[in-house]
Order: sequence, then C-alpha cells, then structure tokens
Amino acid sequence: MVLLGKLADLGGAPALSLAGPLDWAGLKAALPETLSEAIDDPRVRVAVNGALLADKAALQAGEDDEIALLPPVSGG
Amino acid sequence: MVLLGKLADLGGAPALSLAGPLDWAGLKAALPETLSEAIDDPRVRVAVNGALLADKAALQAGEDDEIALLPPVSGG
Amino acid sequence: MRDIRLLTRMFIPGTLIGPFTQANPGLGGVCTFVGEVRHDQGVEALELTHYEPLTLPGMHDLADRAFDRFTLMGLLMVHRVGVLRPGEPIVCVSAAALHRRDAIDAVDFCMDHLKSAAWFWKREKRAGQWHWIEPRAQDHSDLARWQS
Amino acid sequence: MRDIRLLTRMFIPGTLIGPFTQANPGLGGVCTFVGEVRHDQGVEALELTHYEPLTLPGMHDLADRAFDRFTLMGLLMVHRVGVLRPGEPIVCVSAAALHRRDAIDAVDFCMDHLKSAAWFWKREKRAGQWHWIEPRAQDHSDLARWQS
Repeated sequence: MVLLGKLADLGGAPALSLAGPLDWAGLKAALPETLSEAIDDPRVRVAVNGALLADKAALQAGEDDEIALLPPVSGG
Repeated sequence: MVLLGKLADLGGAPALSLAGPLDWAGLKAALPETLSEAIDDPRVRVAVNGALLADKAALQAGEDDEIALLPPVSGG
Repeated sequence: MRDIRLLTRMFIPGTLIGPFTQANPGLGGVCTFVGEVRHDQGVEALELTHYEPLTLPGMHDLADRAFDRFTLMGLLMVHRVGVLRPGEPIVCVSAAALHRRDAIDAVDFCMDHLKSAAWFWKREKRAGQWHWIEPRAQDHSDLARWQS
Repeated sequence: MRDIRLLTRMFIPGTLIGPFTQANPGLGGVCTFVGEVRHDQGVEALELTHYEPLTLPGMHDLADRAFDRFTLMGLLMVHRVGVLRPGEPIVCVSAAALHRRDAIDAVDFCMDHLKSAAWFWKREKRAGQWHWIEPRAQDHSDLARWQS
C-alpha cells in the first residue's frame, strides 16, 4: 500500500504491506487509527494498481494489488 | 513632412518638403490629389514634431516643424 | 511535437525551449511559462512527491485536452519532482501555434490545471521542519475559468 | 527590470530571456511570448515601418500601463522593424512576477496592444510585389477584452 502526501506521515512510512484480500472496512481496520480516520475525508481518493476508484468504499483488493491513498493535492 | 505606410506610396516618397507655415487646408492643397483625399479618412492621424493632434483640422505648422501623416496601423 | 516529462534533476528551461521552438517550423508564436520556487520568507526547500502511475498519465491527459481545445502545433510540459531549492525552476510549459491566442491560452489552461488538478503533493522546509502545503481556494477559481 | 527596445537586426529570443530572468531574482514565474513571421503561402518577406518619435514612446507607455495594471517585477518588450524573412522572430514580450496570473496576463495584454495599438505599418512581399497589410477586426475585439 502506498501513502501519499501527509498520509505518509500519519502512516509512519510512504508504503505499508497489508495481508489481502481487503475491502474498505478491512483496510480501515488494518490501519493506525489516525490514518484510518483521515482517509474518511471525502477528498481522499483511492487507486488500485494505478486506477482511481469512483467509490472508495467499494474497494476490493487482492493479495498482490497496490492500493494508493491519495490526499488532496497541494495548491500552487 | 513624413508619410507612413501606404501614404508613402500615394505621396511617391516617405518624406516631402513643403514650404510653411501650413494649416490643414494649405497642407491638402500642397499635396497630390490622391494623397490629399486619402488623408481625409478619419482614421488617418497627424503628428507635429512627434505629438499627435487631437483634431488634425486644427493643424498649424511652421517652417521647421515635422508633420507626420499616419494611416491606421496594420493588423497582427 | 509533444514533449511531456517529469524530471528528478535541476533543469535549465532555455535548453528545452530552444529545441522545442526549432521542432515546430512554421509556427506563428510560442508562449512559455516557467515557474520557479519562490524565495518565501524562511522557506529553505520544497519537496514534490508524486505517484508515478497517476502523475505522468495525468499530464498526458492534460496535454490531450489542450490539443483538443486549442489549435496547437506543439506542446512542451515539464515538471520537477523531488527536493528543490528557492530559485530553481519547477515547471515549464511551452505551446507553439499558428496564432498567439491559442499559444497563450494553452499555456494558461495547462498551468491552471497542472497547479490544481495534477497529482503532486508539496511540502516545504522551514527552520529545519517539513510542512505539507494544503489545497488553495484560488486554484479552484482558476479552474472554474475553463468550465464554459 | 524594464527593457523596451526596437531592433533593426535579427535577434535570438533565448539570448534576451535568459539574462532577463536572471535580472529578476526571487520571481515566481516568467511568461514569454515570441512571435515569428509565419510561412504564409507565397509570402517572401515582411517589412515593418515605424515612426520613431511615436513608436518607442508608445511601447514605453504600454509598459507603464502593464506595470500599473499587473503586479510585475520585470517586463521585456522587444519588437523588430525593417525587412524580415519567414521564420524570423518579430516580437518578444516577457513578464516576470511573483504570481503566474500577473505574468501571463501581462504578456497577453501587451501582445494585444502591441499588435493593434502600436505604431507599426506592415507590408508583405508576394511574387516580388509589396502589399500593405490592413487593420483587422479581430484586433479590435482582442483589445475590447481589456476595457473593463
């Protein structure tokens, strides 16, 4: 799993390994609490293997999938 | 007197010497007919010694003044 | 001529723009914007993080939209990632077109979208500490200009 | 840093823009537009006539208005006069500012005004004959964009 921007600080690292398969509830349960809460922000997007999910709550990731958690991008 | 743009073609040269003093009627009378007619176009501006006249019909130029006849500038 | 790149090292915009201009013979005009890291009070460095699988495709998608929207001969879009010092170039967008309006508007369009819709996260170092930069309301109003 | 020039000889825009950028340390962005003589069908050359006592002061007046209207650190405005061949640069406007919107808008503003309100008369040579270029309606609509 890849954590971008300030989510990397909350996760303590830019990448984490979690055991799959994972749905959204399973992912949140596997993360530190502050990170788990932060990714509920509707501006946080989720990508699986480089493809953005339209609805992150519909996440279904397998053992070898790369999940990216993407906070809002920074201003100019 | 300095003729710019296509007015130089009508005058046959980019510069002419005329005897002063000259007002607008005197200037028009001293020029070739096609040029004299062309400068009546309201878009033609007149400058004396580098200063644009607000009303070219009010021209009053002395012996050593430089009169410039300026047609509309070209498009981009 | 289309040249879209993410660069991890310092670059000199002139070394990109000269060849880009040469590569578009017959152009009427070239508009170029170069953004540099500002010398903001107390800022020692700026770091840009990106997510490779989204960032570069996102820039290509933006280039596609610019080519659809404007009549362009060429588009150069280069963005730095990594750690930058104040004064270093961070972004360079150059558009070549037959007519100046297309060239200028394409650069304006790409910059507004790169700044606010591209996948970059920035943090700046002040007094030895890194601070994340938040989204800005201004960026959304810049984008709204193009939604007609 | 303000650099306003009429040039009678061929110039290389990069040789002006590099030093201009260097002369404005601390800038956030530089926008540059370079216009070249287009390879229009059958056009062999373009000649620009100017009237020295009006043209250069007119460019300085335009620069004054750009500085009044936008928050700029520097402005470079260079225009060719004389006989030019297709592909040669004819105009280069570069604006340096803390913020990109000022830099881009200042270049757009100066180009719209240079093209239609500056004292240049152009003629082009086709099949060995010179033909004067008339004013265009498009230029007036470009100018109207700034009258608010």
